[in-house]
Formats: sequence, structure tokens, C-alpha cells
Amino acid sequence: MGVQLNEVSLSYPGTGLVIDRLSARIEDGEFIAVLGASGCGKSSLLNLIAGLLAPTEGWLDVPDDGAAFMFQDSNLLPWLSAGRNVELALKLAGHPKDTRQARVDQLLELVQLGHAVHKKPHELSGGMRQRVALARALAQDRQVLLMDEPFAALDAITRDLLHEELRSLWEQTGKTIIFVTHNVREAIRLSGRILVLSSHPGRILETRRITEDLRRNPAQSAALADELTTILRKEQRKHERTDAN
Amino acid sequence: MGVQLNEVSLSYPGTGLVIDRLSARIEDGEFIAVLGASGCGKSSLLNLIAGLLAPTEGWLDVPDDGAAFMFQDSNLLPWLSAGRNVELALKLAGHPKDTRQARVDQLLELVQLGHAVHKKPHELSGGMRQRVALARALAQDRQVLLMDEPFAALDAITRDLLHEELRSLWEQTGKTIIFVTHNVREAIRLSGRILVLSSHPGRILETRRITEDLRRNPAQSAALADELTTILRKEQRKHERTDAN
Amino acid sequence: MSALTQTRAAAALRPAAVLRRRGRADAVIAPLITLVVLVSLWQIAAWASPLREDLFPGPAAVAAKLPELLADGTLLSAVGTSLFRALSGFAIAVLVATPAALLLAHLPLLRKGLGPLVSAMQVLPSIAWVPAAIILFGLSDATIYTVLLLGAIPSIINGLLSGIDMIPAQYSALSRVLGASRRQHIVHVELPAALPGYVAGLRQGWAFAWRSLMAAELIAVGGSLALGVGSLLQRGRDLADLPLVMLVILVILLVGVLIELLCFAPLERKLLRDRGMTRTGENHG
Amino acid sequence: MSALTQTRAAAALRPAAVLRRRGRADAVIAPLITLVVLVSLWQIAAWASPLREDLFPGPAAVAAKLPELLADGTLLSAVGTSLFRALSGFAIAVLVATPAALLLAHLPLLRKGLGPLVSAMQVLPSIAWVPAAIILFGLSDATIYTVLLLGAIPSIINGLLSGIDMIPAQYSALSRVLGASRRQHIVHVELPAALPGYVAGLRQGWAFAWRSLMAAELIAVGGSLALGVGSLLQRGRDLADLPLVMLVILVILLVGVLIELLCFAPLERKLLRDRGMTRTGENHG
Amino acid sequence: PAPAKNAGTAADQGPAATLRLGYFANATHAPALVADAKGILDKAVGADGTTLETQIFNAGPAAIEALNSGAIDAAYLGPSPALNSYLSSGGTSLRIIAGAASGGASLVVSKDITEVSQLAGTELATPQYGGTQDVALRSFLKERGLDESVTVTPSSNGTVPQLFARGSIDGAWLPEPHASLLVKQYGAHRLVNEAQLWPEGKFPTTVLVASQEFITKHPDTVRELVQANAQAINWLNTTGEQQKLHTVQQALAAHGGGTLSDEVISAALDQISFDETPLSGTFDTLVAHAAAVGIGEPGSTQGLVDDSFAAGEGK
Ligand SMILES: Nc1ncnc2c1ncn2[C@@H]1O[C@H](COP(=O)(O)OP(=O)(O)OP(=O)(O)O)[C@@H](O)[C@H]1O
Ligand SMILES: Nc1ncnc2c1ncn2[C@@H]1O[C@H](COP(=O)(O)OP(=O)(O)OP(=O)(O)O)[C@@H](O)[C@H]1O
Ligand SMILES: [Mg+2]
Ligand SMILES: [Mg+2]
Repeated sequence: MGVQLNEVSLSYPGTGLVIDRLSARIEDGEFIAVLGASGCGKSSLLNLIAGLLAPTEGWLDVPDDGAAFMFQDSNLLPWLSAGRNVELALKLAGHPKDTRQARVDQLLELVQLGHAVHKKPHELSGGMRQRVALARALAQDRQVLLMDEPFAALDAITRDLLHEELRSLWEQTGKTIIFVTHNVREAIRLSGRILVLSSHPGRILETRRITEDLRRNPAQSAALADELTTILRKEQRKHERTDAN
Repeated sequence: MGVQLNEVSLSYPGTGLVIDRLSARIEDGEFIAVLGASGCGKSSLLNLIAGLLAPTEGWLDVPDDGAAFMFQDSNLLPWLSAGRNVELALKLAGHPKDTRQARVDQLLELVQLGHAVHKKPHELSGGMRQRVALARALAQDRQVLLMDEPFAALDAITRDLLHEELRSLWEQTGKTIIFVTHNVREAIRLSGRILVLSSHPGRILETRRITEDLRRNPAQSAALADELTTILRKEQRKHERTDAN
Repeated sequence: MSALTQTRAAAALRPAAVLRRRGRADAVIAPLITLVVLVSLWQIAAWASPLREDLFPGPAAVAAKLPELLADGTLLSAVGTSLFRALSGFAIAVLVATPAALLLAHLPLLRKGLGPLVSAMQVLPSIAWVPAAIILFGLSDATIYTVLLLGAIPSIINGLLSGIDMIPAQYSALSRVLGASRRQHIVHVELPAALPGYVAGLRQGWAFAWRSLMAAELIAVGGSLALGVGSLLQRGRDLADLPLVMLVILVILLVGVLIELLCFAPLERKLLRDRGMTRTGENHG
Repeated sequence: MSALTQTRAAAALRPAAVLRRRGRADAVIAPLITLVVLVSLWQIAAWASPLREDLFPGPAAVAAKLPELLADGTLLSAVGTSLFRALSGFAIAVLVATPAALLLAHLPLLRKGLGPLVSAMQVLPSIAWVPAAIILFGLSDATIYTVLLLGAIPSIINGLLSGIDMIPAQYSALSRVLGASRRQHIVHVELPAALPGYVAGLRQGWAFAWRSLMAAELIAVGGSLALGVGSLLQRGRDLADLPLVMLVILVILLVGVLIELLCFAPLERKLLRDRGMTRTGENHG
Repeated sequence: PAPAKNAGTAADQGPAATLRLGYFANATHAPALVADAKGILDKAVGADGTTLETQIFNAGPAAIEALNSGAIDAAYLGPSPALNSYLSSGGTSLRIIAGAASGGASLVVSKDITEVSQLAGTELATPQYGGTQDVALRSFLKERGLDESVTVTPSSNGTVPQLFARGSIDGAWLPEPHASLLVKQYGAHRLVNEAQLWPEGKFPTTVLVASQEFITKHPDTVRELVQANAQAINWLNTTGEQQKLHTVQQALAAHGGGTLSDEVISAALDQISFDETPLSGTFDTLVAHAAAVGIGEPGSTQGLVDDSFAAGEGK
């Protein structure tokens, strides 16, 4: 039950073509990182997979029960406390009432927010909101998990902690995880495969498999990080040149 | 015309004490980075300096004309295009009408968004919105510039580019810049002094001066980064232990 | 650097319980002061005015009318009757209008077809319904409720619809992602998100309900239908009894102020506070 | 994996010009279909109903009334008169209510003192003002406008106030940071941010204006005051001329639908589209 | 230009520049309709250079309010609004300067009620609480001991036919043409003609009033108005049935009141007699009736009627 994209294109009325005949096959249980310049279409791609946007052309195949999605902005419901926001996801996923509170507490503990269950979103800091959103995405408990820059607003320490949690969750549950990040190192550290998107329009520029060996080897990781950064930089340069024309 | 905080405390009704008798003196023209765990009170501190919150105790002194502020969320006005959002800042800063358009174009070029002048915020990607907010903060042209995680949503390449722009802007204008970041390396790369905040409640845990020499020396920089990370990690541990009690 | 900065900062939003408590006291005292000021102005105007006393009765003349109306219980029972009709009618209107608005919001074609009609029905004066209601229901409370409902329902529908329209698209996306059924989306996301706009619509709906009731109560001034405030007002006009007219106006205003202070204002304040907003316009300078 | 997923995706929001164009056509056709359906139902009910024809006139009987009223120009001139009064009165009401609402929003004490009174004035039936207005202004258009304004202004004030209340606090913070003066804050931030709620308030205000006008037009049917639609309606009622009553109701509905379709709906659609929202309830499944 | 507290200090100022007259587009206001439509009024006041402005009202209260505010100078009205205004202003607001119509009010009931005694247990409507017909019905019932067993429902002229048609009420005490409308089109019949209850069968239905201020300032204009009223009434009383009907219907149509059938209007005109004497003697009785059924305060009608103008008409 992976995800398959076949010659998928997407254009917005004002913007034009954003994703151009993109094809990809993501196996069941894969952990995929998506890299790309700001505005290249990463969030749009996740929206397509989540079924929130329909492709202008092409087709895609996702599991019947959809995908859990952690949005780029935390998108918490402002009238619900942190705990209730997470609980809503559990409720809509069909969890019985009596087990929900315990699960909410557990999930918020996981993201280091056990003390903030009763806080409303406007009483939380930016990073805390993002963590509540993360807890909510985990509460959905779907086979496919889409995450849009899940750790962008977090400090290094909390981020490290959550990296570990996410890895072990993936190992235990065998979920298919697709996450967008701007942090090349983060991508190498977490994922099994990295997709690099080009911009204007978005296509797959590069695909890299990350083996356990490579991950464990600091020198090799650093080399790959440099390489990916160079690819991204080259892509950006190309655009500056085309823009100047 | 620096910023001075004297025994400043802040508490929120539901949360209690967030900043505890914090004193600091930021000289005119300094470039300060603020580090700290998620939820420790960094945004609250900037809000205090910007005059958006009043301290529960203590007092602070800021220049008469207030401070330019780039919010953690981009906080663009949704009914205005990217260009008009920036223009509004120029208008309210008293720029004459005939020079505004040129300045808007210049600022949006600076943040690599020359092509998106006419886009409404909802047509922009997360990183693009953040860059518009950055352009708007620069448009305000105040002596003090407060920035709350200005580059969090940006890819590494764009971030590098904007780092350079920000440095050269600071060198040219001699602004007092206070910026919050989660990226220790970013702090070392940009700032002249780093303040590390503790959490629950927020106090200044450490202050480090960054010299040009240190910045140029990769090994020394890396060492400092490690050291700061260790400090932050220790602080976090302490809390885990107190929480468990 | 200057002291000015500090005053600016001190004037900023201070998240302290003290302020909130002072606000509560103000909420009672300020309307009272307004009342005293308005009554004084009225008395002064009555003295200074060159108009005959029966054309511009002062507060004293109006107050003199009060014991008489209180003595025979007319006023109290009229207020009681009208208030009961208005509140129960309003409750029914809310119960009917809410699902209707949801239907319109979720069936685009239905909305395109009926939406303009609903807005048009809002502008139809209540008395227009009277002949039809009488033919259908005769001189019964059903007639009065019909006129009231036809006045209030379109307004509440429109209020809820515009509340729903203003819901950020991201909440709908969230609902989809969480796998909410349509019913769940409505209950857990749409209604709470639209609530502030909805309450604004309810306030207008209440006004429409009350005004339509006044019109409906002109159908019959007693007899088999209980006497309401609207009938009393008309009676004052019929008998050229301006003190009575004024008294009824004051009573209606009083009822309006009380409903606002006891229901809508606290409701709205709670909703906004839940969402981290304030109501009193203290948010700027 | 299944085809089902694909249909779900296809049903999602498709940002295509095609859809929008189809939407425009719908916006005209759907109300027309509604009209045809309603008229047919009415005709069937009239045939089936055991009521006498003068008590429940069918579309034919009402249509038969039309040529007569059109011939002597009564109907057209009455609609013209009322529409002119309503539109000009509404414009004045907006011009008065907007600054009043801003004052109330920015002076917390004033709002606490007068806010409940404004809400209470909304519930005061228009005819309550008639005696006072006539005594002050005699039988002039001023009287009619007074009644209309007192009906519409409180409603628009409340609409704008609740629009302002719902402005996210972060916009006010932005204004402060950008160094906006209070006037600049109002013009550049507060009013545009409150606009969707304000337009909802305007729609209700328009309804109040029109209904108050109908009440005011009952004062006089002719002479120095031109005949309006309200007078025509009252005449139909007085003489138990139900076809006339129905005809006037239809005319009022028509005016209401046209104002909605030509003014409010496009305005609201533009406002929402500017902010990346949609109006038609297409946002969920 | 609302009247001052102590109106009437100004003395005779000769003919008025304009005479602003209010009336209803209604069969009981036929003298006004005819006087206006046939130019009788124009001619009468025009001789002194006075211009005439007329104003059509829907109901008594608005006309009284207009008179009180000085927006009109004189009006054709039912006696009860005139009386109410006179009493509530302590006798300072207006005076009745002539009669216009009398008679033309009946208790019309459904076919199955043929005797007054059968009224017990019924529900009867009147056009307006405390109005002329309302008081008449209540005192009629009281005198016959029926006031406990009959429900009186004040509604409005326009609402009564619908109530009657669906059987919500058993009858109504109505003025013309509403009584005739019920008889001709809704199958009611006349059980009591109010004329039977009054000496000589005369009681006021429409009177001509003027504000006291206007009477004091412009007695000449008032006199001309009263004369025009008398001429119109004379015309109504001497003209053939058909022409009378035609003229009245046309005048009604001109003011938008012409939607009743010829049959109803002609029946209504039959019921009404037009008479320029103000029937001064009846007003105390009206007040007494009202007080007896508990509506309004007993008050003195002394000075309500000013028949000095009507008297001068004899020349
Ligand atoms: N309006 C509020 N009401 C109550 N508590 C609040 C409010 N705003 C912030 N807080 C609390 O104050 C603390 C500090 O918040 P702040 O936003 O300053 O953190 P931060 O350091 O910016 O964190 P982050 O890095 O996640 O953005 C948090 O614990 C938060 O819950
Ligand atoms: N609703 C919309 N209407 C028009 N254009 C849009 C819309 N949403 C996104 N775009 C455009 O599509 C492009 C891709 O946007 P997207 O949000 O997918 O970028 P992203 O890769 O997620 O960027 P970031 O890293 O900054 O979040 C951008 O150029 C943006 O301007
Ligand atoms: Mg994105
Ligand atoms: Mg923060």
C-alpha cells in the first residue's frame, strides 16, 4: 500500500505550472525525504498525495484510508485546547472514548508537552504549536504519514529528541512516511530515500538511497550533504540566470 | 540608542512567570542572537522590547521610534499582495509615494521574490511568505530590528544568501539587530553576541561574544557550537529531572 | 530613549486579572451612567422645548403613567407575554435556521437557487405575512409565531452562512485529512469555527424576531390573543397617548439592554476569549 | 489502493477557470429554476386549495392585477420612490454608522455605556419612532428618512463592531509595530480586516433599512409624500385585496433578489476570493 | 413648525397662504374626495389666494400626529381619534368644525346568527382598540348583558375579512365600506345597524377638524373650508346614484383606493348619510360610553365642537 504518482501535473490559476509530469513510486513502509528550494512545490506535492488538491493532469494512487498530514503551519483549531486538538484526531479516527484521554496524554508527553494539555493554541509558543500538530498527526494513525517541515520551529535539542522518536515509531509500525525538510542533514539522518525537486516547474531532479552504512559513517554523510547542497545550489543558479534573461 | 532591560519580569495569566527578573544591555549597533529551548520565552522577550507587551515588573528602555519586528509567523495582511504588504510598511514609515514602488521592487528582489509582487499571501508558499515578512521588516527602516526565527522556513541555499544580505545590511547601516534562532551555527555565523535563555522561567543562562577571528575559524566555531549545544542540552535535562519529581 | 516609550509600553495589553475585574464593574456602571445622562437630557429637553406637554412628555409625565399600568397588571403581563413569545419563537427560529443554513452551505446549487431568495425574504416587512398567516391559522398564537419565524429565520440563516463563508480553507482541509464525515466536519469544525459570525447573526436574528413580533401583535389587541407589548404600543398611538408610547418604548429598550447584557455580550466575550481575542476595542492604543 | 481514492481526489477543489465560469452561469440559472418551481407549486396549490380564489389567489389572478397597476404607473413610481429612498437612506446610514462603530470600538467606556443601547435600539420596532418623527419633522421625507435611519444604523454599527471584534490580535500588533497612527490603523488594517463581517452587517442593515422604510411609508399614501411600496402594501391589506398584497410581496422579493445578486453577493465573493476563500460551500466534499 | 405650548395667542392673521388638508382615500371620506376632485375646495379657498395642499392618510393616528406637528392644518377624521387627541391634550389640540358623514357602521355577522341573543359565546372583531366601533360594540354588549360572554377582538379593517372567511370570528362591528365588503363578498349579513341605536339615527362617522392654532389665525380660510365641505355634501346628496358612484370611485382610484368593486362601494354609500352638522350632542355620549366600558378617562368635550363656521354657512 505505497503511493504512486503517474505523470502528475499541477497548475494554479495565477501561478501556472508548479508540478510538471512528475512520476514516482513510493513503496509501502518507505521513509522518504523531499528536498527543494523554497516555493518549488513541495507542499503542493503533499497536498496532491493527501487528496486535498486534484492534479490538473495525470493520476495518482494512494491507500483507501487516505494519509495523515502534518501541515506546514500548525493549523490547530483555536477554540480547542492542545489536548482536545489531539483528541479530535483520535475521535475522528474512531478511537473509543475511554481510551482517548490516556492516548492524548501519551502523545503530548512524546512531544514534551505533557504540561500544556489544557493550553489554548494562542497560549502556546510557535514551537509548541508545531509539536501539538505533530502529536495530532501521529494520533491519526494511518499507514501513510505526510509531514511538511515538521521540525522547522524547534530548537536543536528538542529536534534531536523527536528525530529519535520518529525513527523508532517508523521502525515499530512500518508506516510509509513522506516528509519535507530544508535541512539536508535531517534528511540524511532520517530517511531511506531522498527526492530532490527542481523548481519552476517541479520535477524530480535527483533520487538518492540512504543506506544504514552511509548514515552511520559521518564522513560519508557529510560528503553526501555537501553533494546535495551543491545540486540544490546549481539548480538555484540556473534559475537566477534564466530570470536574468 | 541601544536597548536596556532592567529586572524585567513577565507572567501570563494561565502560564505564570515566563521571564524572571531579566536584565540586559544591548548597545547601539550590536548584532545579538537569542538562543533557547522551544517555549522558553524568546518571542515574549521580543514582544516586550517591541512594546507589544508590558512587563509585569521592572522597566525597559527602547528608542523613541520603537523597533522593526519580523514576527515568528509571517503575519501578512491577507487582502494585500506581497508588494502591497511591503508598501504598507513604507507608507506608514512615511516614505513619499513616488519612491515607494521602486523600493518595494528592490526589497522583494533582495529576498528573491521579484516575480511574486502581485501574489496574495494565500498564493505563496510558506517560505515565500516568510521572505515577504522579512522584506517588510527591512522596509520599516528603524534603528532597532527584531527578528523572530527569520529563516526557519527557508532552504539552505536561500538562507545562505539572505545571511549574507543581512550581514551586509548590518555593516552598512549599523542597525541594532536582535534575532531569535534555533540554529546555533546561524547564531555564530551572524551575531556579535549570543544570549542563551533558560526556561521556566526565562533568565539569561550564558552570554558569549563572537569575534571575527572565531567566526573565520571553522574549528573554533564548531567547538563553540558544540559547547552551546551542550549547555542547552544540560538545561533541558535539568527540566526533565524536575518534571519527573 | 525616553519616558514616552515606557508609557507606551505600559498602555499595552496587560494580561492581568485586575483589568478584567475592573472591566466587569464598568460593564454595569457605564450603562447606568448612560441611563442617568440620557434621562437628564430628556428632562431638560422637555422643559426647554416649546412643544405642548402632550406632544413631548417629560420623564415625569411618563413615570406618572407607570403606577396605573403596573396596578392592573397590564404592563407586566404584556411584557411577560411578548418576552415568552419572542424567546420561544427565537429558539424555534434558531433550531430551524441552523440546519437550513448548513444545507445551503453544503449544497452549492441549492444555495445558488435559494440564497438570494433568503436574502430577499429578509427585506420583506413582517406585516406582509399577516394576511396569509391569518388565513392559515386564524387568531391563534400560530399566526403570531409564523410572522415571527418568517422574520427571524432568514436573518439567522444569513448570519450563519456568512460565518461559514469566513472559515479559513485550512480548517476544511484539516477535516478532510482527519477523515471527518460530513456530519463530523459540521459538528466539530464548521459550527465552532463559524460561531463568532453566527452569534453576530443571532443578535440580528433576535432583533428581527422581536420586531416581527411587535408587528404580529398588531393583528389583534386582546380578545382571544393575549395582549403583548406591540399591542400596547399601538394602543398608545391609537389613543394619542404619547406618555404610554414612550413608556412602551422604554420598556422595549430595557428588555433589549437586558438581553444584550445578560445573553449576547457574555456569550460573545466568552467565544472571543476562547480564541485569544478581546471584545472591547482595547486592542489598539 | 482503489479507484475510489481517485474519485475523491477529483472531487476536491480544482483551481480551474472552467469551474468558475460554470459557477457564474449557475448563479443566474439556479434562481430562475427556483422561480419557475415556486410559481408552479403556487399554481398547483391554488388549484388544489379549498380556499376561495380571493383568499388564495393563484399566479394567474395576481398577474391579472399587474397590467392595471402598470397602466396608471402606480406600481413603477411606487417602486422607484421606495428604491430611491431605501438606497439613499442606506447610503446615509452607512456613512453615519461606520464612524460611530469605529468610535465605539476605540473608546471602551463609550462602548460599555452605549453598546447595549445600540443593540436595544435594534429591537425597537420602527413604528415606535413614527410619532416622534412626525412631531419633529412633520410630513416630509425627513420623517421617512428618520424612521429608516433609526432602523438601519444600529444594525450596521453592530455588524461592523462584531467584524472588528473578530480581527485577529496579531494584525493590531502589526499596526503598532509599523508605527501606524490610529487613523492609519483604522484605514489600512481595521476596516479591511473587518470587511467580510462588515458586509454581512451591511446586508442585515439593508434589510432593516428596507423594512423600516415600509413601516414609515404607512404614515401617508399620497400628497406631499410620494406613494411608496409600503403604502401600496398597506392599501392591499386594508381593502382585503389579496392579489394586490401578493403582487407587492413579489415586487419586494424581486427587488431584494436583484439587490442581493447585483450588490451583496458579488461584493462578498470578491472579498472572500481576495482572501483565498470561497463562498459557495464547495469547500467540503 | 410645531405648535407652541400656549397656542392661540396670535390673533386673526387673515386668509392663510396655504391650507393643508388631510383625508383618507375611503368611502366615508366622500365629501373630501368630491370637494377635492371636483375643484370645489380649490375654488373656495382660492378666492382669497390660498393654495390648497392635500395629504392622503392611511389611519387616524398618523393624521392626528401630523395635525399636532403642524404638518397639516385640517383633516377629515373619525370622531374617536379627534376625541382622543382633544382629551389627551387637555382641550388644546384641535376642534371639530363641521360634520362630514354619519351612519354607516354595522354589526355584520355570519348567516347562522339571526338574533342578538345568539351572540353569546361568539367572538366579534372591531377595527381598532378604543376606536368608535370598538366602544360602540362594547357598550352595546354591556347594555344587553352580553359583555361577559362575547370576546371582543380589536383587529384592523384589513384583517377582519380574512378572519371572518376562515371562521376565526363570528362577526364584526365595522364602518363602511368594510361592513358592506363583508356582506357582499364574504357572505355576512347585517345584524345591527348602528344608526338604530342613536336618536334620529345619526351619529358621526367622519368629522372635519382643524388645529386650534389655525382656527385662531385664519378663521376666514376655515370658513371657506367648511363651506366647501357643505357644497360637496350637497352635491353628494343631490346627485344621482350612478354619477355619485362613478365620481367617488374615480377619486378613490386617483388616490389608489379604488380596488373595491362598484357593488361594495355603492352599498357602502347607501349606508352612509352625508351631513355637515357636527352632531355636537353625540360626543358626550361617546365619551360616556367609553368610560362605561373602561376605555379612557371620562373628560369634558366642552369646546370640542366649534359650529360657528357651520352656522355661517346658512347664508
Ligand atoms: N498569550 C499567552 N497566554 C499564556 N501563556 C502564553 C501566552 N503566550 C505565550 N505563553 C507561554 O509563554 C511561554 C513562552 O512563550 P514564547 O512564545 O515566548 O516562547 P518561545 O521561546 O518563543 O518559543 P518557540 O521557540 O517555540 O517559539 C510558553 O510556555 C507559552 O506557553
Ligand atoms: N493557491 C495558490 N494559488 C496560486 N499559486 C499558488 C497557490 N499555492 C501555491 N502556489 C504557488 O505554487 C508554488 C509552490 O508552492 P508550495 O507551497 O508548494 O511551495 P513549497 O515547495 O512548499 O515552498 P516552501 O518551502 O517555501 O514551503 C509557489 O510558487 C506558490 O507561489
Ligand atoms: Mg511548503
Ligand atoms: Mg517563539
